[in-house]
Amino acid sequence: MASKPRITKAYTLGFAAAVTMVCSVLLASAATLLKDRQEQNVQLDIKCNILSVLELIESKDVEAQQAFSLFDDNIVSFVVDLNGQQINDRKAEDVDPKADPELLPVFARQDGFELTAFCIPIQGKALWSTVKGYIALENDLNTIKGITFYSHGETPGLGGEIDKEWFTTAFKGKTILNDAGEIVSVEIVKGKIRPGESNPEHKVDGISGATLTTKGLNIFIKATLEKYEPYFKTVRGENS
Amino acid sequence: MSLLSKKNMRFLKDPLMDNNPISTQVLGICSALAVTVQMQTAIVMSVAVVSVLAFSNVLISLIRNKVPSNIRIIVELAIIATLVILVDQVLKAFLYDISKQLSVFVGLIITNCIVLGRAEAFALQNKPWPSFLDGVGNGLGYSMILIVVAFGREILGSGTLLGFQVIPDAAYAAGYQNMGLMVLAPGAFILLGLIIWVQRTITGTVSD
Amino acid sequence: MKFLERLLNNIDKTIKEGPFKIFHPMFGAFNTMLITPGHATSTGPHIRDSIDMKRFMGIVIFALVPSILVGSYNVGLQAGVEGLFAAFMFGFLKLLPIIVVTYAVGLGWEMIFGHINGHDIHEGFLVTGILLPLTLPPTIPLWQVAVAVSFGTVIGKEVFGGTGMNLLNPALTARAFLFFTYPGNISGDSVWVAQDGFTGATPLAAVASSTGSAVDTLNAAGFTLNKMFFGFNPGSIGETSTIAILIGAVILLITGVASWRIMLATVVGAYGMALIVQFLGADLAGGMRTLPAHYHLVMGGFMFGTVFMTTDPVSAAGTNIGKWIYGILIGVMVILIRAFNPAYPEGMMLAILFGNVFSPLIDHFVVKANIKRRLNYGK
Amino acid sequence: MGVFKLKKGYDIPLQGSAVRRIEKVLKITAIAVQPIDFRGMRPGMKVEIGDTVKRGSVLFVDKQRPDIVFRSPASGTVREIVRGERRVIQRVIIDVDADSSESFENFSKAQIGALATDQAKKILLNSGLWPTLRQRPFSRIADLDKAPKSIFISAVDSAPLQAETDMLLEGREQDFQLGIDFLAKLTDGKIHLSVSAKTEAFFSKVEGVEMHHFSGPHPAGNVGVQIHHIDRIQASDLVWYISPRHVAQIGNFLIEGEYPGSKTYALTGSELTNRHYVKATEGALISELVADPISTSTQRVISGNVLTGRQSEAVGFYDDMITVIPEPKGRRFMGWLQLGFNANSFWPMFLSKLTPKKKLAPDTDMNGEERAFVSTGEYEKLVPMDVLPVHLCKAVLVEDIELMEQLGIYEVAPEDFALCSYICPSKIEFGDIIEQGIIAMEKEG
Repeated sequence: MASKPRITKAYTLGFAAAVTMVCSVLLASAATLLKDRQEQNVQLDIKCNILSVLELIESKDVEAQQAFSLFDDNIVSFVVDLNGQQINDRKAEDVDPKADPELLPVFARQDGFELTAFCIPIQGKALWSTVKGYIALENDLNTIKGITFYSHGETPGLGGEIDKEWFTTAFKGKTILNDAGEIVSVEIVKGKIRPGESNPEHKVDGISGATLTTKGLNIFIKATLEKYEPYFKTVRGENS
Repeated sequence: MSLLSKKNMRFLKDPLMDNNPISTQVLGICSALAVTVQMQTAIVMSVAVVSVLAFSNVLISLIRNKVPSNIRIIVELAIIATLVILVDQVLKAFLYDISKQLSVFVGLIITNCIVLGRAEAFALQNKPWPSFLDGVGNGLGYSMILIVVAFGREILGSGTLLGFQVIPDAAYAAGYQNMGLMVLAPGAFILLGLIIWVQRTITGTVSD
Repeated sequence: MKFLERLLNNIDKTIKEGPFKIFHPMFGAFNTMLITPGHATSTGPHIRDSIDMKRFMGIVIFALVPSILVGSYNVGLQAGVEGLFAAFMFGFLKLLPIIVVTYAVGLGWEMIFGHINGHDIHEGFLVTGILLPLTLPPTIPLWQVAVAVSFGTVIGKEVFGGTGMNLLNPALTARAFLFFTYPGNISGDSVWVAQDGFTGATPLAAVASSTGSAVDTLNAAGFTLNKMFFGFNPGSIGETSTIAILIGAVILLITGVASWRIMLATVVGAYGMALIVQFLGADLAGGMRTLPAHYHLVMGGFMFGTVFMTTDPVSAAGTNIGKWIYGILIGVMVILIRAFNPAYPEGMMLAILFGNVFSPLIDHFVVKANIKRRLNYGK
Repeated sequence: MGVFKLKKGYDIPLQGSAVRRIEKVLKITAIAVQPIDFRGMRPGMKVEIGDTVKRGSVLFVDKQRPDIVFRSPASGTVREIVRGERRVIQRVIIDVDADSSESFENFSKAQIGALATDQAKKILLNSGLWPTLRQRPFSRIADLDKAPKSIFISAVDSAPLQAETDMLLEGREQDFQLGIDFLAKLTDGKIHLSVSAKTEAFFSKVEGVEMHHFSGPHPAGNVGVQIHHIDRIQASDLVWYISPRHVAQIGNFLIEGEYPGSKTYALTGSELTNRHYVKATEGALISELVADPISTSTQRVISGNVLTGRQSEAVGFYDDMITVIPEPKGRRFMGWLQLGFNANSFWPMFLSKLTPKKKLAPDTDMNGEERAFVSTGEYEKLVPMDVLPVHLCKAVLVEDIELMEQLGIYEVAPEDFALCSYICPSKIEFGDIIEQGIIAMEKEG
């Protein structure tokens, strides 16, 4: 049995210093050693979401290597401003929409030399929480290719249904422009689309009991699309 | 004295039933509510808590005769916090999806009363090996409840277990629905309450 | 009569022991319902009031009859059934299975716990078993009703130690369970009309999701004050018809079963709060905050909750002053939930459960005040 | 002098009040003196079977306080000493024969006026009439060594079918005044006499008391209710109370120098056809007082009133009425569904409420079974005191001594809660619970 050390001020200070030292060294080395892997995980998560909404992968469970190479081979990313001008000194992955609301990241799918689809991040307030997701458009920048919501805190069973496949697949093929070429976005209706409802191409079946969540989605999807519209216009001009 | 003597085994077994930290002492229920929507997160959380508890107990037991008592608590906290942050870092590096779902709750192991409670109540007075067993025992007691609650919540709330669908599609086709309440925090409260009710009915103990 | 008495006594003896023991609580309830227990007093008071719990609860059920009748008719009406009787029968046949399931499942649990704790089935369930179905939409799947009743009886009541010890109203506990567990079947627009493919929003939901003037929204949807007062709009089976509920209220108040203090306090609390919200909300954009105060009283489950749920003597405050505070608290809460919580336009259920939780505390303070007054006497 | 108009309470409309006529019962062959009339008292017997006793002979004493003696109200031979559970003595039965009396010192009005407190106390103890004085808290025989704050006398007849005080005291104004003069010697405080509109005239000339007027439904006549309104009991307070009839008995004893063994009773209850007052020996057997034939299998014979009385063969020490009501005739088909033209009920749930003046003849059926407590708020309407009956009872049930004290257990007696038990749909025995609380308080000291 070790005898109890005599407790002096110096001993106490020394002991505290020693414990602090040991802990800091441990933490610092762990952080350094694991840093790469952690960053890679964060990137992988973002990239898998983008890949899946652009239909390059079927599910989000893919090997990291595969995802990264798919992303590098097939996706070009860039940042545009509110006037549709490309900004060269920023990387799309690093843009924080909160900090820089006038920087708009774009992830485009490249098949050969063609940009065949465009993916943009969407986020906004719904009923309880901020919903985050991506929306992808075909290269006509009118037809929706896919939509995904990866983070939200809506009521399970009601608003929470927005991340379910039955809901997101309903967006596919809907268009965001009216005949005059103006942005009308898509509207999630209350309940089901009734037969004979006007402009069904802009409407999506709603979620029963989640009127307020979907109202939030309607608002921020449209707002986001409107922000990108100057850029989309230039692309549509090039394509046509 | 052998390492797994009767006395030592008691340190391991007691906290499982008779003196369970959650259901008998009602400690650490905050995280029990948050991480039990799915079995997977509950299991990972359990492993995290068991390892933090076991190693913090061992480390604190090792220095129990060296540590000046006036800075005792802060030293214990420093050790626990270091261990928790290590666990958090490892999860972020190797189990990113789950660490995202566990979010702040791994960090909150630091404030889980069970950990500091065992350090104060046990590790400071006992040798490293019994402290280790006590840590593992309490961690397992906590884990047991966590996993039982998660089992109920996942199967009732999502119809799955460890992510695999166990309620057949035929049931859904016949009109069965998942219980949305089980995905919400009150679902955990209710299951926890039932567990405590049943356990206390069996053991017949009512603590104040 | 003697024959019946002998017969029942014999059955009682046979069933008390042996394999059918578990049915004894159930039989006991039937036995005393059929003929009175007939026990004589042993000490003073040598005479007792003719009232018993069966009569007490029977009166509540009697007071629910108008709501059952009008509610059933309205279910038929909303589904587009023509004719007074046809519409009533249509609705009644929707309601009946819900009631049957509620009673069957609930009495099953009561029987099990009666067996464990050694008492007869208590009369309280007779009321719970009819209150719950009336707070549900006509399209509710029966298996969900069964799950909810199990929850309401076991978690809402037996966990607390059984009838009389429960903190929360068991019928409302069951409804809240359904509301949070299977929200798709008890909220939204498609559940209120018992006809596939047809939808109809409740007036409250219509107002909650509108941004314009609430009255305009209601008028546009065809919900006039009159219509809502008589109860010809989508909603839970028993809650739509304010007039039918008020007839029940009169029965409860005349017979003294329910506390007029609670009812009045709830209405005063809600009306007052609604006036404040309306006053403050006049310049806010639209929705619930522009709804005139008296509209709140006829919309949604407010009146049904006020008359039949807040007044449940077990879960309400027990002291007279406590009843005022309890009622006002519920009234204020229901308007706050309706006006400021976008997700649950129907605030009554949550407001009452909230009141239930606080009633022991309210009573505690009233008792403390009594103690203080007693100590200060003569000073 | 105070006027108290009480609103809370309830008068059960019962058939069977006694007509105002007193008859003398000539033939009393036996009497019973019942130690169980005195709550909490354990008797020490002073006679054996076969002993002959005179009117005024000591039968037994209080074992704990042997100064308190109990005397025989008639002369005769001890026939039987009836013991109940655990050999507790329940009754002493005496065969009555020709009257002969022990003699005591007698006093004139002037002599009474000149008595010192200690003298007065000794005289009363020796007389065998000390047990007529009871005390609150706890409603038991008054303590010997502690002077009361004041003495309360209730001459308000509010209990169901209650014997009317002026009939019981007919022609005894002088005895009553002497009794008051004597009681004044026992306390430095006031003597409070409560009267109702009906009894006011009889007591109009009484001197030396503070007179109070009470009106309102039962339990306005309960002395506990009156104490609460006149001079509330607070911590460590002690008050005495005594019935007007006993005051007159004390006065009679002092002037005659003999134990006053005769007493007036009211014969009431729907089962009796001859309902009037009788003058007979204290402790007389009920069967000898009542002219009607009585069958205890179909009729309930109660010494006292229907709310607080006790099933008994003889009239109790503190009781001055007999109530005979029917026992239940069997189980009734769907009893809870009856329309109830003849249902006795406080609740407006029966059609009998439409004829509130109609007198009813209820039997002793419980009309239900015990159920969980439901706080309907009606109990509060029956207790005209600033006391929360439901919460007080709950405090007793959880054995929270401090809370019971705070909620007023010292001020109440089981009789004050009899109406709560009467109206309770859950058939809860409020009186028993209060009694349990009082016993717990006594043990606590």
